[in-house]
Amino acid sequence: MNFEFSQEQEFLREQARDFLTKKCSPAEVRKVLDNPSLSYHSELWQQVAELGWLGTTIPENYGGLGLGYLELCVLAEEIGRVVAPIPFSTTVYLATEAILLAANESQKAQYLPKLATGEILGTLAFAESAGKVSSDKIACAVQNGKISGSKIVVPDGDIAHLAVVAAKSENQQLSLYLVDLQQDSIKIEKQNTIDNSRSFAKITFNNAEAELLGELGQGAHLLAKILDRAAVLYAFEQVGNAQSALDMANEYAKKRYAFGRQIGSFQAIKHKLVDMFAQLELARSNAYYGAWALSTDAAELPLAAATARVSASQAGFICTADNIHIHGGNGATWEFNCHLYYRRAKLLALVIGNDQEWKDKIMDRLLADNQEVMQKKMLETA
Amino acid sequence: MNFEFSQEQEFLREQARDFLTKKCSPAEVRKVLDNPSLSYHSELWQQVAELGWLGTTIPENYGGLGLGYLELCVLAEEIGRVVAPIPFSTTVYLATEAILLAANESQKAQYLPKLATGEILGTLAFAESAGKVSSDKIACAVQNGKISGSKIVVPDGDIAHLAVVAAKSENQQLSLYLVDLQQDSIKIEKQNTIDNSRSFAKITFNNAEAELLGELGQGAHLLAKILDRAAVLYAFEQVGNAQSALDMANEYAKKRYAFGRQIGSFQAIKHKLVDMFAQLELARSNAYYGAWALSTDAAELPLAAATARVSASQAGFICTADNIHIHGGNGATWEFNCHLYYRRAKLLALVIGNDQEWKDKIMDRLLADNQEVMQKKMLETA
Amino acid sequence: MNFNDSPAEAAFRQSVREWLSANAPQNWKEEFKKGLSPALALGKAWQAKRAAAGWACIHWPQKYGGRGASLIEQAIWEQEEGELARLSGFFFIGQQMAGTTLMVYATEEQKKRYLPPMASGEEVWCQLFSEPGAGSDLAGLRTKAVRDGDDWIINGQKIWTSGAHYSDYGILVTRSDFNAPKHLGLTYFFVDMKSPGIEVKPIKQINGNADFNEVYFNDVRIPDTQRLGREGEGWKVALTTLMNERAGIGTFYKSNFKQMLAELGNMTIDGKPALEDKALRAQMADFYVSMSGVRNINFRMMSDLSKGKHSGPESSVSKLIIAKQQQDEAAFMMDMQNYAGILAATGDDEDASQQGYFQQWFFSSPALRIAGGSDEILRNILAERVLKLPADIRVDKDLPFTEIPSGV
Amino acid sequence: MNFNDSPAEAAFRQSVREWLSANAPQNWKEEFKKGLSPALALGKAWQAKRAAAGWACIHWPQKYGGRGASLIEQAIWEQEEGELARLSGFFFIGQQMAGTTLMVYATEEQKKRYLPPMASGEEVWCQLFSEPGAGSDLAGLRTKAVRDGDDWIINGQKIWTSGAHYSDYGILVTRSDFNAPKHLGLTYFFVDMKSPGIEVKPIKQINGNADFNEVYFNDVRIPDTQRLGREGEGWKVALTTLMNERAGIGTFYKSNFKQMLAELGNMTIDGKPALEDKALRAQMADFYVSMSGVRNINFRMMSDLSKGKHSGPESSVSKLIIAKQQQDEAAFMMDMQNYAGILAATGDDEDASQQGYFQQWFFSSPALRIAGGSDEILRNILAERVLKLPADIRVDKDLPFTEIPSGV
Repeated sequence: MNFEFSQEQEFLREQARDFLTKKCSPAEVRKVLDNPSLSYHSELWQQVAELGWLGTTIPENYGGLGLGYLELCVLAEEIGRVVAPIPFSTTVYLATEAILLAANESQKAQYLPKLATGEILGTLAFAESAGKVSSDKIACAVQNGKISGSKIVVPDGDIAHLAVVAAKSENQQLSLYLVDLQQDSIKIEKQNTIDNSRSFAKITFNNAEAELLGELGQGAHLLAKILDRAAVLYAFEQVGNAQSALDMANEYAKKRYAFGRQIGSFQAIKHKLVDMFAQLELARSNAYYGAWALSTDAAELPLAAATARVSASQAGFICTADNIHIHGGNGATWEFNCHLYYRRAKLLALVIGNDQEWKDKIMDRLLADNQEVMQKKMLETA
Repeated sequence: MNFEFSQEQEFLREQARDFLTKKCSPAEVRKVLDNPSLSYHSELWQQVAELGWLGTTIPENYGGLGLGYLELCVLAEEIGRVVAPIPFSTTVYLATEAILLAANESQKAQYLPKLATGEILGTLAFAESAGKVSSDKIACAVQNGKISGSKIVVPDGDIAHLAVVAAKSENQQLSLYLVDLQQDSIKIEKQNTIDNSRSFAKITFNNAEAELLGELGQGAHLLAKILDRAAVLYAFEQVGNAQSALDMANEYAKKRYAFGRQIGSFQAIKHKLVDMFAQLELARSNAYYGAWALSTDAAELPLAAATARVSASQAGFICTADNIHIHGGNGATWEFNCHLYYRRAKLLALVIGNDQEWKDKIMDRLLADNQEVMQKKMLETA
Repeated sequence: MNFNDSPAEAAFRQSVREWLSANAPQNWKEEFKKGLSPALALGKAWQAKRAAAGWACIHWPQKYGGRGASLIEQAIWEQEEGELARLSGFFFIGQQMAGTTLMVYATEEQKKRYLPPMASGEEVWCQLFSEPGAGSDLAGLRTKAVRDGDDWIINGQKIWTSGAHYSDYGILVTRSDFNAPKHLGLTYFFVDMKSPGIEVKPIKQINGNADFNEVYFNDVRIPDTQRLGREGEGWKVALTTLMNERAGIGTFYKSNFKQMLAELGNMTIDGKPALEDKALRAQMADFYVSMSGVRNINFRMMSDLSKGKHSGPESSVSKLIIAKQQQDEAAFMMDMQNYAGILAATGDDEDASQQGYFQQWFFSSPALRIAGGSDEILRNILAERVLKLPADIRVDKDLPFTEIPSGV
Repeated sequence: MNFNDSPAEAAFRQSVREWLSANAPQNWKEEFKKGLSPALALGKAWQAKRAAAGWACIHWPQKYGGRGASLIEQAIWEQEEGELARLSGFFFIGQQMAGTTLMVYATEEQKKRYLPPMASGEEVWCQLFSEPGAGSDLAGLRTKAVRDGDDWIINGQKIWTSGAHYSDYGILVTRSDFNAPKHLGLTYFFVDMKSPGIEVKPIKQINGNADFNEVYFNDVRIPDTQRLGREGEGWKVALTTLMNERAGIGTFYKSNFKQMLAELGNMTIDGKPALEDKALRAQMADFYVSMSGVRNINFRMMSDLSKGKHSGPESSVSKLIIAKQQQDEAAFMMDMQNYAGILAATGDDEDASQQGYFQQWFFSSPALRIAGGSDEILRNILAERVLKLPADIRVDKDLPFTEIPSGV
């Protein structure tokens, strides 16, 4: 029984934390947040690429580090902790994972080395309107290798070179396509969001070249798999983000005095901090289980991923909202850093679908065909 | 604008409170709770009947007091406050109201005077199994004026003389029937419940005489109307019960010392008491609105009743559960009185259907045909 | 129990309606949105018109610019006025906080000088209370007042001052004695905001607005005649002001239920109307129950006013419940918008729903849980004043101010 | 990160399995339900068998009746033992609380005398700590110990003592000096429960059971040789005991999620399977997420044990979350049963679902939010030990005990 990261992984964490603490202070995050013309922090991004992190799970023969998912979870948590204003999650958890999962050999050879170095950035484009994404709501369609339609809220859509796009094939089934975003037949409009330290765009395809990714008609299936994997990785980012908010609140509660006492000596504040901590402990532990399932490609992954995601989103909202609250009036100012975590928490909680969708997945998966096996594993051991 | 009870009503409250405080101490409640052979407190019941309360809303020409619903709300709150172990709600809010609403003149003349004096007790029998009651789940049926089938969890079913029963008519539509429970063809079995200071029974009809109440096929409609009215009255009982639990917790928090201080001086306890109070204030105010709607037979009644009920059930659980909690280990003993309120709160929250049903009704009613008018009234003024 | 006006109330309501329908400005909303200057000009014009006709500060005595009306008449005015209240929003803090305090502590001469132009909007007032180190614990303030002949010299910093940049006067609490116990060393003034040494800086909030200011005092002179209450008794005066802040605060906070219902009415979930989704309905019913409870608490307050009673601290329940609910409602609605919930749409983004209405609330609501008494302060007030529970242990009460631990 | 045993752990698990499969009693559950005497007899027989084969208190040194096994081996035993643990439940408090305290404070001679029969279940121990006036504030206890030659004479009352009526010995904290400050006037003993002057009375709980007792002491004599720790240092000894109570308390608390799922699987709502109802699913998913989090916290604790580390106060999170959740789960399930949720069915009422399983939890769970540290005490512990936040202000710390306000 070993439910912790290994010494090597902890060493990687230390390195990552040292690096990010130094290079990605809140002031650096604000450089992107406060400047509408910036989509990401290019200097930080270049350094991250140089460290090889973009290729963490890409095999060495494609120019990656050839490490496992546990290492990527460690990095995700640290990136979440500093609210990094870079397209890491998009190109790594979404695009690279989609290609690792579904691409043919020539596609892998073509894209993975470039994704590993950051020479190209990838994204995943699926949502087209408010509400739940479902096959019947997707209007983007491919005819004769050309895609038309539009996608909204595409993460880093304005800076990515390559998009994995969910679209209807000629047979009306959902499939995934690889689309080079540097085509004249594509219109890209940056969208204003609740967290402009990250970048999102609306992308309109007007008969643009598109290349099938994975088998025809397997789009819904592949998308679910990609999102399950990403859910675990995002959960670590969310846990890192929530942890920073808790740490910040905790520190402030000790530093700030009212009525001649540290505000953290009042039970109203002490116990609120404990409730934040408790939610975060649940989220962290659920994320660990997700990491185990992801790293071993266990049958439990779909359930573990959905659980990790819902837990992380809940903890993220509680920790970041109450961090503002514990900072009192100051917390509600632009000057204090509390809002950086609050924005990011909500962004992360929506970027691959809301809690309601993932809760529904939890129940579907608990009650699925493999009900008995799964329930035995997940419930008996509890 | 007058959103309070009148001086006369407050005087009635004072009288009722004096009387019930004297005659219905927790020790009296326990006489019924602790004795499986007792279904109610007969001495208290007789006195309540003598005060005329059973006929509060029965017109004087049928032997009642001919008062309004507001007076009945006042009494309901006071009865809830002392967790009275008597069949008041059953015979008054359910049976009497059903007859006032739906009976023909000869039925009224036959039953109301006896209900007013307590010479006979009435009840309402509708649930047949766990879960939501709906027309298609009701198997009790009437053929040629004879009813067969069984009802569970009938309040005071073992002591009532007369039941209003929801059953299928020969045309397969739901109708209401009056059934004299003193027939040999009826089997009555007392059921053990979470609050044995009140009495419930399973009733099996085996071709028993049944008399139509109201129009044929109007059962579902009438039942909904009866339950809406009862919801307001029960809400006042629930508010009274919750208020007692809050008062008890508040008093204990001042009396009990730990760490050299009144436990009510710790914010963990202070603020918990405030949260109980806040929920109770919401519930009380929602109940007042329900009382206004009931007393004026306003179009808002269905929505106001559902709102009052859900609010009262929520406050009831929070106040009575946290009252136990604030009493610490003592609260979990049979000897302390906390559990009397906790039992009763859950009983009242289920006896005319769970929160989930009533929440659904809130939404149905908010979104109903008269949407615009209702929304304007209920939302614009908010 | 009824919602009808008494005959006198009905007559009063009728006269309000008649005056409003004859005099209320039309189509003011567009103009109002164009920025501070045009909005303030609109507001001043309307307030002047109200005052001229005796409809400003109607609960105030006539000699100070009011109408001598009752509390319930005040409430009836507010009901009838409706959205027009926004036009008078610039004057609210002055009238509610400064006005009521001057009424108790100013000289007759001062009242006659300052109250009528405050009522008519000719002079705008602000409130200089909170400091960076003194929020919930207001009495911990450190802005220093030193006596100098017939004047006082003020140095320090205030924060969260609404409208400081367009105010003519401000009410100000200072510390005049750093060696006295906390609550005994304070002195209260009103100050001309144009005095030399006052500097006003806007504070940007997380919702992007700058509704508040920091106000710096550098050797600002205030004549002793502008002291309200005695030297060292500023806390007592401040309590008069604060009581007026808290009274009725509950009624300012509204659920966004109506807006939620409207937006959800246009949404689908799994191909069916969103409002048929049972999970959504359960959540919405919860919101409705509590917002309806708050509305009905407000009716009970109105009922008290109708009997001439001031509302008690009970009304804080409404603020406690709704401020948090506004945050939860916003988060819930963004969840319902799902991916599109990320879009903020301060621009003209057609994919963002309702032009980012709930996103705006998501960022405004955290401040509402603090303003006018944080959740925790309100719980303490309700616990101590309504439930009569013991006060918190005070370690700072009897110490000389300089010896109170402050972490600095 | 993996869930596999190390080779040594796997070998140990194998040997546990082999022994259990050869020796575990069969069909004991029926007999166990028949009442205290047969259940206790079963428990003693099984515990004796375990001890004889070296499987009792396996983390204890061999010379005291244990096996000298590691913490993770202890945990492996518990996993393999499964439901059989109920048979050893009678001895748990003695072994966990009294045993570990004797291990630190008893003489070698006493350890050799008392620990082996405690391990083997031959002698049962109970814990005499809480008092009617001293629960969360245990150090406020008032049971009086007066020195009399080589003995102490004890007077007072204890409460919440599990198993007092079938125990042979008890650990006892008393106040030997009422003039010393609260924590400095306590003295700790173990006592023969058959001593003259001890009277045990069962306490009926709101769930109808009587799992606990009140224990009255009337001039009970205890030889000074049965003192553990020095006179006046009883608090220090008690902390040793309490640390053992709190370590791993989280693992005792389990969600009823599995039972809920099973029962809901047989229900319908509006004619469709209840588990398709979206409101129900949303609530169940919330329960699942937190119960799954608690399970995974426990895995992390196990992982610590596997490395030879004791679990820290972090594990209190599990208890804090689950105790309240059990109450909410019970209330929710009764709601789902709707009208039938009223039925308690301690009899054979076929209309009551699962023989009143959740009704029983509805009445048991409030006590679980108190036992072993109330929600509030756990929050204080987590705040102070894990988050390093300041302790509450203590008004009772340095006063002579008799001068501490007690409301009496």
